Amino acid sequence: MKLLEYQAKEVFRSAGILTPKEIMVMSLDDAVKAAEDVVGYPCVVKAQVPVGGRGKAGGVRLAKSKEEVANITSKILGMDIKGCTVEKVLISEAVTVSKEYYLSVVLHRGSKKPMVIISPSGGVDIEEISKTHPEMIFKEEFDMILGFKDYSLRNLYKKVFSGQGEKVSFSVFKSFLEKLIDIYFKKDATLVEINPLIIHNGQCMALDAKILLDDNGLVFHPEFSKYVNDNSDETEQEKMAREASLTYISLEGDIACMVNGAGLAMATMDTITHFGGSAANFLDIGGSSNPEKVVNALKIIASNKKVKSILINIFGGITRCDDIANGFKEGIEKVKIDLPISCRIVGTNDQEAKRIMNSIGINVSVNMDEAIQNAVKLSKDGK
Amino acid sequence: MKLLEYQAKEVFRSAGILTPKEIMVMSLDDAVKAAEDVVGYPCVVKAQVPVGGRGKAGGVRLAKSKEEVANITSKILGMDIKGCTVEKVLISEAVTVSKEYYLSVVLHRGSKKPMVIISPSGGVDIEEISKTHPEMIFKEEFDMILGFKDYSLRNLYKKVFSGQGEKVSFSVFKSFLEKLIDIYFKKDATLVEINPLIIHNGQCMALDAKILLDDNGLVFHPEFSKYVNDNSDETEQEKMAREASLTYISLEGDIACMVNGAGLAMATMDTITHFGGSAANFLDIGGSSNPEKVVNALKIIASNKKVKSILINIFGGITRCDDIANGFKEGIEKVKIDLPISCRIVGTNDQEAKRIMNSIGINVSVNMDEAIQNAVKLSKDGK
Amino acid sequence: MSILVDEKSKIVVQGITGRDGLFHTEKMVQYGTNVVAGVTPGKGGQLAYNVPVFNSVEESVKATGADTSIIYVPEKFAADAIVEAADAGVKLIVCITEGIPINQMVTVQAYLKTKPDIRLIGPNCPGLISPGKCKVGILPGDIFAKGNVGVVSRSGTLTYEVVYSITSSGLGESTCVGIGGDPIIGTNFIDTLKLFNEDPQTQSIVLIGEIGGDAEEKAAEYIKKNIKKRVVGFIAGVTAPPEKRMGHAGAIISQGKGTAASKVEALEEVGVRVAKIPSQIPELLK
Amino acid sequence: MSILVDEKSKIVVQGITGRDGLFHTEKMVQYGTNVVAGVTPGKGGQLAYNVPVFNSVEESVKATGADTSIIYVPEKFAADAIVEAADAGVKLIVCITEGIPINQMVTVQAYLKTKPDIRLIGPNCPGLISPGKCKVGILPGDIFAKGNVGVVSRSGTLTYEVVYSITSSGLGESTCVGIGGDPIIGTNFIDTLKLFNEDPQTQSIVLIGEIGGDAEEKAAEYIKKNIKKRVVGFIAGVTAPPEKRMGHAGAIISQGKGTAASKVEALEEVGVRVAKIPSQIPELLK
Repeated sequence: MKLLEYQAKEVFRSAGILTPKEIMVMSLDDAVKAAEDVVGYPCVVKAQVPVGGRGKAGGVRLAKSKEEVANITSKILGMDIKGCTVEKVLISEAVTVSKEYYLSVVLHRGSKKPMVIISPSGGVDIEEISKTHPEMIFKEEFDMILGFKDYSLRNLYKKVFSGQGEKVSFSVFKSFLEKLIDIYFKKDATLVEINPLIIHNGQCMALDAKILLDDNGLVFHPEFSKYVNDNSDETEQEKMAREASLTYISLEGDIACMVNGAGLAMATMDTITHFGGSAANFLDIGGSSNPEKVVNALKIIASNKKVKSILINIFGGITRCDDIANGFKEGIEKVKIDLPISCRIVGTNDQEAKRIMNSIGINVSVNMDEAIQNAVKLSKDGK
Repeated sequence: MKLLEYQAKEVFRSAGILTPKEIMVMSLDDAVKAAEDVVGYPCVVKAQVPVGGRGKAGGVRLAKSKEEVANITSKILGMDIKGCTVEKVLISEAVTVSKEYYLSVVLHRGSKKPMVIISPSGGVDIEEISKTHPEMIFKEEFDMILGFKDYSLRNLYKKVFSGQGEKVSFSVFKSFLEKLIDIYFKKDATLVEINPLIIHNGQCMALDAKILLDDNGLVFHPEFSKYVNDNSDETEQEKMAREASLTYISLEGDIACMVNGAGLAMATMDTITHFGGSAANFLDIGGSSNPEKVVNALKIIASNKKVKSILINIFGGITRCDDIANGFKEGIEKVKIDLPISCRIVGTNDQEAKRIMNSIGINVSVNMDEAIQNAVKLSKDGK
Repeated sequence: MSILVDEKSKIVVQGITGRDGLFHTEKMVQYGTNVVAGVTPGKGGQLAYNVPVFNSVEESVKATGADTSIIYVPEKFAADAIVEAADAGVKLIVCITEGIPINQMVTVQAYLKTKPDIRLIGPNCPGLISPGKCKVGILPGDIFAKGNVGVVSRSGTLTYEVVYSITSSGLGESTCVGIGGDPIIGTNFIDTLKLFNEDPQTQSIVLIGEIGGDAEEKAAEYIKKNIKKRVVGFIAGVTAPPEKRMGHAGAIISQGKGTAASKVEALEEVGVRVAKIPSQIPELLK
Repeated sequence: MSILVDEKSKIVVQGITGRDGLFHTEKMVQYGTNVVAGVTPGKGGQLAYNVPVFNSVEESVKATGADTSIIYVPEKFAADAIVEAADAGVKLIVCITEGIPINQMVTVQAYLKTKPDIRLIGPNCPGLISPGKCKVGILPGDIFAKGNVGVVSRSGTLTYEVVYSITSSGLGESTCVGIGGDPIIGTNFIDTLKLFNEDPQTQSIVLIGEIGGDAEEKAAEYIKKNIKKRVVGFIAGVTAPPEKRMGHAGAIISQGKGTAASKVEALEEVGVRVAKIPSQIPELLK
């Protein structure tokens, strides 16, 4: 789960990390009130959306007066940024910036532990910098026994803060990093990112904030549940899937897929493409054999108006094929489906599944390629 | 450095550990006021001294009324417990105790990490229990990566809290342990001990508290400097030595020793005993060659009225023998010494040292046994 | 031969009395796996599908000499279960459980680093099987046949699909290892490739990867330097939308790796034959 | 032979530009020790007693191939200096510094456990010497003579006293190791006894202990099982007042061990000849 900037900054402030003075608002009136009563001028109006590139899309703008705040906020609220409608803006103090740094704590798969990434060349071009000037990017592994190693951190500090710009002491920098890693572990995050980080009166300050939370850890953090419905750039189907605890991703094609297991679901999409078709979605119904999940899955894929054919690809293991078939039968009875269906089921109890599917008029293949080629054909026949 | 009960409990309370309601007082009036205004009756009057066994010495007593508080406090204040005069008492709420547990976090040399020791048979006899019923003592290693291991802690919990008495939940117990270990590390302690620990309304409560601080860590903890003069059962010489940054321990004999290095100092004492004498002190002047230390050392050993002879045993390494001799010469000039002196100096620059010592009329031996036998003889001649 | 598990492996099932634990204990025993013990705290002394249950892994190891543990306990307790198994001295720990918080695994991995003799497979994996000898996991036993193809995969059902097509083509498997799909796993592609390379029964290797991370790219480097046997690959996700990005940090770390294209290219560059669709794998093995 | 250090050892001095570091670098070089580098952050490029100074241990190791580090940095930075040396890949780290907070050493020891090839001696120790070959520490070189007695000691000046009497008696030392007196140390009695047992030059061993802890008792057990050479012991503190107690916990852990009497008894029981006073040691060796 990705936290929006204002949410991440709430986490930052409770951990003692300095941010600009700022207020999240959802209306024009509140925006003006925030600027007038609390934040002052100049201030920055920042769209709160769960996608990157809002700056280039015009979602972050400086306002120098009441009129400008009103004018800019009215433009940003309701704006569409990469498919997300802006419903919230942050009215933020415009802080003097002498130099922009980049700083993040991120899970590093290779070393199996968090890593600190820091650069004296922060700002919107950091990814480009990392390619063209890799020597400007510094990395430091966090040690699970020692924490940060003093000797190593001192070297890092010298390299990063030796240039122009306002100075920060080593101990301030170190304690700032310790706060970040504390957030990382205590909140079960996989990324805590500040870009830009600035030095303000000798202190580190976060001008922006991004936190990615590990979904597996959310159960320990009820404090984030209030944000769940807030942070998604999801389609209608994706939202339905989340509520039904299914993993669904909307795609551009016209063959709806229902598969068990993420790897097999991806391989199914790849094979559809290989045979000239195009998948309408990624859908993993998971390892469970719960028929209700199948009913929900069917509802969701059928609600996509672009779909021309339905492909079912099940490899039973823990998943019992007859459970899937029963769920499908129940679903077909509840959801009116006008689309042609191609079905492949193999594995645990597949004979019983075949009998059930046949009973509702659906043929079952044991061969994945065959079923997929059929689904592709069906998707084109209708055109 | 050992914290007194009331000091350790202040640390406990800031860490969120439950203790009885209590107030430390230094006068009869304040004791009565504390009982009347805050603590209530019955209450316990507890002598605050840095030595064990105060209970058996009558330093902990229950008071049921204003009169009893006054009466008991007046007896305890000023009482001598193992050489310590009671100057402070704790007026403590008398909490109902259904069962006494023992709990400590202590440095374990063997495993090179802290260990938790816990017993359902807490109270004053815990050491006896550990000998006669070792199966009632449970130990749990703290892991520097994982912290407490859940599976192991659950086993411990089942064993310790399965008997009679008020119940505590596993999660309350675990979070209590985590607070203790937190104190242990954050305060640079080598021991955090609660005996007895009780369960009070489903919570763990510390009825008593003992914290030993690592002297090497005190530099990071200015919060304890206010206690330094407070917690010592030290003799006059020991106090002088502490103020001069020397390691001195008062003993019962009559040969004052000045030695460099703790091991050699102990071996010197042992050899004195071997040759029929008896050391008046342990004194390690350390590895430094600072002449001022030698002057101070001389002042301290000479201030002990029991001393009959002085033994100097120096093995120069980093310590330069001529520096020691110069310090000694300076000391002899400042401090009037009427005692016979036996001197052994060997090692770095020992020839120069010999010259200096000879110049003030002191013979220098190179043989430790010879010098010690001489010191023993001198200590007896005077009798 | 075969790798990691065989007819001599003695298995202890952690969480044996749970729904999944019990179901798969039955399947493993039916397959012929030597399941010697189960563990559920508080249920010591019971029998679960005729397997004796102990209160702790330590007790089970002392009583039965179990050397391999398989973990079916719920995600909240699974990381601790790995630690318990490691402390009890089993040599191979297979963690099936899905949904363990990543940073709990970060901590467990740091701990396992202090015990270099202990190998973890998973978490969030289907386990492993040496056909005809021993099945430790949830893989459907009947799709496997004893043979000479070593299979290693980050995926679950996709592995079954590939094995199904290998076995259907008349070939068989030496061992099939599902290493799991989580960002932080124990045994990785390289560890498994090394074992297959040294295993006389294994004549060729199938590596099944997917988008995300750079495990396949690293495996390719390793294959170039060390593997003498034929390796056939498949990467799922060629047509998948790009993985959700880990902020700028993700881009800085990955530097373009992690896509299916990058992985296919890396593998093909070192001579691995990469199948376009799973059904091509058997012919590439021949 | 000799153990741990010899004429081939390449020494890097951490904290070489400090007062103690510089003084003892001079003494070590004069003794003939192969001091190849020094480290003081920010002073790289300078020379200290003709030894090249580097900004980091890593740089010094890369430039000189140093395999042994000796640490003279102040107590506030010493634990970190041990970690830096370990990360830079030196194999032997000798920490002279006194006064490192105990729990910093607890953490460092847990870290070193993940690097089993690296050995730490100390902290709060005088270092070690293989007479005539190499001196790494603050021991006064002129009291030693090349010979066949291995000396291991928790103490500083007492070690000199014992060595002085050994050398005065006409014997000499193979290696003398001061393992340090802190509660938490790296190399212990048993580690050193093992090395002496395997060293052909060492014919007999002197073990110098003192009150506190149970290292001598454990050494006695080890001697009984493993050591074939003559061992002579001395325990300081027979007449010392009992150690300040670690609360009830101390008594529960020690169970009577830790006193000089307990140590002497444990050693004598396994055939170690224990001297009553240091000067008896040479005759017990003969």
